[in-house]
Amino acid sequence: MDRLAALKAMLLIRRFEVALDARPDHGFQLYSSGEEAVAVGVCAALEPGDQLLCSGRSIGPALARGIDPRLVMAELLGKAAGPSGGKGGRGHLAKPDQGFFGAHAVVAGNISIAAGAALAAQLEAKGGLVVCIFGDGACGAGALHETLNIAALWRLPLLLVCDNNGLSVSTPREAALAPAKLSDLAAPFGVTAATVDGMDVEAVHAQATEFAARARSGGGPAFLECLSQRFFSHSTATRETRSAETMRRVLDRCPIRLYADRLRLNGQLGDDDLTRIEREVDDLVAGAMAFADASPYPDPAEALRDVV
Amino acid sequence: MDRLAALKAMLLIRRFEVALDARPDHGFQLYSSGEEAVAVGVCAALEPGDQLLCSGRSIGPALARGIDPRLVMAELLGKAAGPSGGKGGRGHLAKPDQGFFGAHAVVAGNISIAAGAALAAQLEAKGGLVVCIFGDGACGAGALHETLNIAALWRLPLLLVCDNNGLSVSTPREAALAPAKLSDLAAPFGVTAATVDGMDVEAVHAQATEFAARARSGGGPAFLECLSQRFFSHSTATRETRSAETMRRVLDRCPIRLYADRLRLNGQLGDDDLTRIEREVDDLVAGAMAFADASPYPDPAEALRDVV
Amino acid sequence: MSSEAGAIKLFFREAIARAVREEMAADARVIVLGQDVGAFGGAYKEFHGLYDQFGASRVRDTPVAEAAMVGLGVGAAAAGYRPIVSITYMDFLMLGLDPLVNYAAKARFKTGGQVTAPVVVKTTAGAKGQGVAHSQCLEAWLMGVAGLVVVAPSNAADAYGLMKSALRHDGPVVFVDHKRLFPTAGEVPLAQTFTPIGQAVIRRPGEHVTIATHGYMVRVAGEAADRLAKAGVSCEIVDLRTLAPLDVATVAGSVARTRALVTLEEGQLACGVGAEVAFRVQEQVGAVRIARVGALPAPVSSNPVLEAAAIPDAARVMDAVRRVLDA
Amino acid sequence: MSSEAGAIKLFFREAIARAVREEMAADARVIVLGQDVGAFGGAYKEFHGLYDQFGASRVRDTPVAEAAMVGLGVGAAAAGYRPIVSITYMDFLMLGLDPLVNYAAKARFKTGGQVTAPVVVKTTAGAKGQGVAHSQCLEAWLMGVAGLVVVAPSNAADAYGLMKSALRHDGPVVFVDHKRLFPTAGEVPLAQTFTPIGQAVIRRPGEHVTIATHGYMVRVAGEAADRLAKAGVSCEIVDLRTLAPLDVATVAGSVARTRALVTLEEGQLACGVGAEVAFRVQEQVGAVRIARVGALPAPVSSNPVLEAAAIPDAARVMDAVRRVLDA
Ligand SMILES: Cc1ncc(C[n+]2csc(CCOP(=O)(O)OP(=O)(O)O)c2C)c(N)n1
Ligand SMILES: Cc1ncc(C[n+]2csc(CCOP(=O)(O)OP(=O)(O)O)c2C)c(N)n1
Ligand SMILES: [Mg+2]
Ligand SMILES: [Mg+2]
Repeated sequence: MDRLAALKAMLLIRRFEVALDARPDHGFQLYSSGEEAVAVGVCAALEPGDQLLCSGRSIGPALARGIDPRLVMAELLGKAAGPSGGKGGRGHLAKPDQGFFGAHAVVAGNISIAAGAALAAQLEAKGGLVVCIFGDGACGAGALHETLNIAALWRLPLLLVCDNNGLSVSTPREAALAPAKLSDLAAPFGVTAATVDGMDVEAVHAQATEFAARARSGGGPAFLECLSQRFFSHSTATRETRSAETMRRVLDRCPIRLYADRLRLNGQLGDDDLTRIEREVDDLVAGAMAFADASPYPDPAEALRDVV
Repeated sequence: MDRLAALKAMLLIRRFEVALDARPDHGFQLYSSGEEAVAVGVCAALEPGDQLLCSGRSIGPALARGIDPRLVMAELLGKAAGPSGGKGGRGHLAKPDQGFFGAHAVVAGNISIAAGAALAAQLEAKGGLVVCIFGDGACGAGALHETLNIAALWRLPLLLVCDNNGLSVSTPREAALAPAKLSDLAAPFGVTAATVDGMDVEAVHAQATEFAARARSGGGPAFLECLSQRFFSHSTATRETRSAETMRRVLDRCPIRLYADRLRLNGQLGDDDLTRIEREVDDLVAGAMAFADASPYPDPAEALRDVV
Repeated sequence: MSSEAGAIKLFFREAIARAVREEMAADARVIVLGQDVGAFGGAYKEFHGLYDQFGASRVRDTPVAEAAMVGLGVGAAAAGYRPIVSITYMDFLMLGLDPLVNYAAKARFKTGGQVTAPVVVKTTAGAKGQGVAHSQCLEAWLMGVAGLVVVAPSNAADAYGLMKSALRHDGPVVFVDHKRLFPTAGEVPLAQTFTPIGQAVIRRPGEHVTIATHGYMVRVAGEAADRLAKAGVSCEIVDLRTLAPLDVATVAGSVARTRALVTLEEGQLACGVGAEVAFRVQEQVGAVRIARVGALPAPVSSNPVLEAAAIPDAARVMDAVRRVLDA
Repeated sequence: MSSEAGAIKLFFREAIARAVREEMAADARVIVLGQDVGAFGGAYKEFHGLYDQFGASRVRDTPVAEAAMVGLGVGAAAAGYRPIVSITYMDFLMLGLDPLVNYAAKARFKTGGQVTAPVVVKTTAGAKGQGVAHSQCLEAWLMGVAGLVVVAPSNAADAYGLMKSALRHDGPVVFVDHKRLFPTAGEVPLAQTFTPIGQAVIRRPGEHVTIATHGYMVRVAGEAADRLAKAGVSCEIVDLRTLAPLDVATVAGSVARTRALVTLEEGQLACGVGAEVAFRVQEQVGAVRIARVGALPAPVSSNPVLEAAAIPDAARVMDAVRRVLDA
């Protein structure tokens, strides 16, 4: 993994969301801030031919997968220049020709679909891998069980990534899920699994890389749980339920700052580097916004196109 | 457990099915023969206030729960004297006022419903237990995962019994289910579990009794896998897929004969006892058939009764 | 805002909470299951206060597991309880259709009356910027399921009165509300009242055409009627309130006078509510001029332009009214 | 039995197997997923021989996990394959509606055409002694889902031709057959043929009344027509074949001549196929005499007496025909 690229990718997600949040016309949004290391660490383990699926919390995964921020911003703001012409919008971002199979806003709804894409990859036998990122909330759904079982039986090249931010809307993971670790869910099926610090992009990347290599070479599916933190409320339309004190503690452990500090300590990041990265990111975000602003809304006639 | 009663209960199931099978008007049926020890061992651990749910393979569970064979036969033959007036029929036997909440022919469809009944029992706080018997096939369904999780979180008085006869129609359990043992499925949720010899009625009973006591006293759900064998093809309308040689091996290990032999060896069953039991069972079966025969089919107007 | 005598102004969400609160107080068997229904009070605060009043044992947060949520509700109902299961959006009800349709709707029939399953599945239909998988109206599916009662209030009073009736009904009920209704407010009687299941109501009397509709679309119909009134066209609006069983008599009675019918629903037209209403009304009153209004035959995007294009608004209702009156 | 020139007599199940076999041979992306579809050959042997010919990699037995089965099929389709997912009975399709309706039916729209999901979900509807949760006809639900194609053959030739067309369609298709059709046989062309999606066919010409129906009920309509013919009543039978998109033109063309319509379906009437056909036909041809025939508004028991009472038979169709002709 290119360390500075990873740092930059995380910063891009963060600043992209800040810029989006400032827009009164964003409708409502689900942000990945705080969880950047999961998306970036996982995506750094992917190759161009791989496919990534994710949940409705999709800004981090889309950007980390390398989708042009201009396209992502246009789609999120409902503009015709989005890759889906603004029709998918939040929760349904997609750019499959660049390995981003897409987001799907039904919790756990994409887990079996990802397995289907993995089946296609297996049949195609080009070493392609499919990754599905979902939340802790999705782990209560039967889709996970059904998919783990079939993926194990068929040794599908599937990496299931649980971005466990400890909350499903207002419900703490402990109140919703009985297992001690969510990665324990894989064990009965003989699916290899691990739990890593999802605030540590290198830890995520290292484990994802190992699992990806294994799956690519026929070793079958894997389950990676990443312990992360959500920096904002569930969505911009949802009230925050955590106390101010909790929020202070949460925000105090920022995956971007943690990584920058570590790189600086190791002499891998100079002040110049950081300034450059910040400027590049700000340029990207400004460019994305300008691009989205320049694009019109779709023609109302699009409401009837691409249906059947 | 009253040993002779258990032996008799198993024999009743077997001979009931033989008699039913001889009827050209039975439509088609799913038999419990070979799996008598599971139903009888489990039901012997139940108390009157408990509730039993089962799958479409329901003759064994219904009779083992003590439902009058006359009622069961009438219902299976579609007669008005059945407890459901012949409207439920095969796959949907029910007599909840006697602790038989009922069969449900949707595979895995009753697992969460059983948990709901267990929730009711918990709220009622009278120490009632709910047991759900399902097949190995049901273990591939997400319903099991969702229910195990919630039952564990809420410590529901629920005993999940997997009657693992090694087949789902034609599909061997190994081809359909990745876990080494199906009872492993409970582990991630912290749900206590065991796998026992489902051909040994005492082994089933002992483990079921332990789990039942635990659940009754607030210890939460348990998962009991019973390794059994199906003596007939999936249903009377389904072709057998096992080879003649396999069938010989399967039929060679009869839970009734095994138990009778053991009891005889231990001096707990005399020849007289067996003769008496056989006679009683034959009387029950003959009485059941006569009762069913004496009952009319339901009035066609029943097609519109008890709908809403 | 002042209220009518004997009435109080409540938000739609408050009306639901009040109904549930009263029924929970009256009957210990009423419990609530759903995602974030506890301390959080529900996605639209429609369960606000219940957790504090009745505690975690009767107001239960569940995991995201719609199939088991409905299954648990149905099972507890069949065992004698009266659960409300909250399925946040109707799109997710698909995940719970097996226990609802294959078990609950058939339990009474298949057991010859031994078992009933008085569960209330409360769910939210309709579009409000949430996109293709969070905007659907699937009421019509449920109308085709024998054994289910389906209610769909259009205002706070009926949200209150239908929820109370639903919680006393001895079989499964699906209570369908709508995202755009939660911020609306309306007069609700101070005294406990029950909106009868199976009774439509004439929401606005009129002469020239009957608009039969339900849920949020009653408001859209009202807007269309207001605007048409200025052009001298008088619309009678029938609020169906219950979709199953359908109160055909009330609609037919209205159409017998107006001899013209516009059906209006937010969902898809094909095999929709309007198709059924149209057929059954004509069975009663003979051929009349009819038009259906519903969503375009396409998914509903979260995109503001495309969402607005897809779902019915007052202008489309007015067009339909003019079409039937010109016919 | 001798066959027409250029045709061969096949059982319904053989017709399906042949279509799948030809398409699998023509396109390596066609695969089969389902319970017991492998060596066992499917519940009705409708996949017989495919496992031997194409092997375990392309003909895959699955666990009993309808939700994931549909999800896998949909996902593989979105990734470029053309899976058939066999859902033994339509009742169990409920478990797989989320991936089918919330994803596959909307994939093309929501991605602006980037993704299509050419999956064929093959499932069996209808009553044949299997009881309340194994007898349902839910075609009408699917007709209300934009993005889905729904086909329902009534005979071997269309089972063959529609399956072939379904496997070439660039979006999700639900292929609905019927338990009682599997043991029937019919002429199927020797040459490869494709029954076009979206085209109904006049199965029997007649003068006095149009019976619009599909699937197994085409045979019931035929029986009624035979018996009515003896009484001098001439029925025209339109076999819808495709339910979505509905070929309204063919039905309307027939009704324009007969001026009388009986819709016939085995499923529930409320928001059913007949409601939609009736509305759309009258949009085209104006008011005509209409009756609907469908199941009683109740679950369908496995009980032979009650099942027969619940579902339409020739006698009920004849009654309906007489009713519209007397009207
Ligand atoms: C099947 C389904 N049920 C409910 C919802 C509503 N919902 C949207 S996001 C969400 C929380 C999911 O939590 P988690 O999976 O942990 O993801 P996070 O929001 O934390 O990223 C819920 C319940 C949904 N979209 N889909
Ligand atoms: C949801 C669902 N899918 C498929 C079926 C068809 N089916 C009926 S019984 C059965 C086999 C189930 O196997 P198992 O659970 O092991 O029970 P067994 O028949 O061995 O007792 C299947 C697939 C069904 N009834 N329900
Ligand atoms: Mg979360
Ligand atoms: Mg089995």
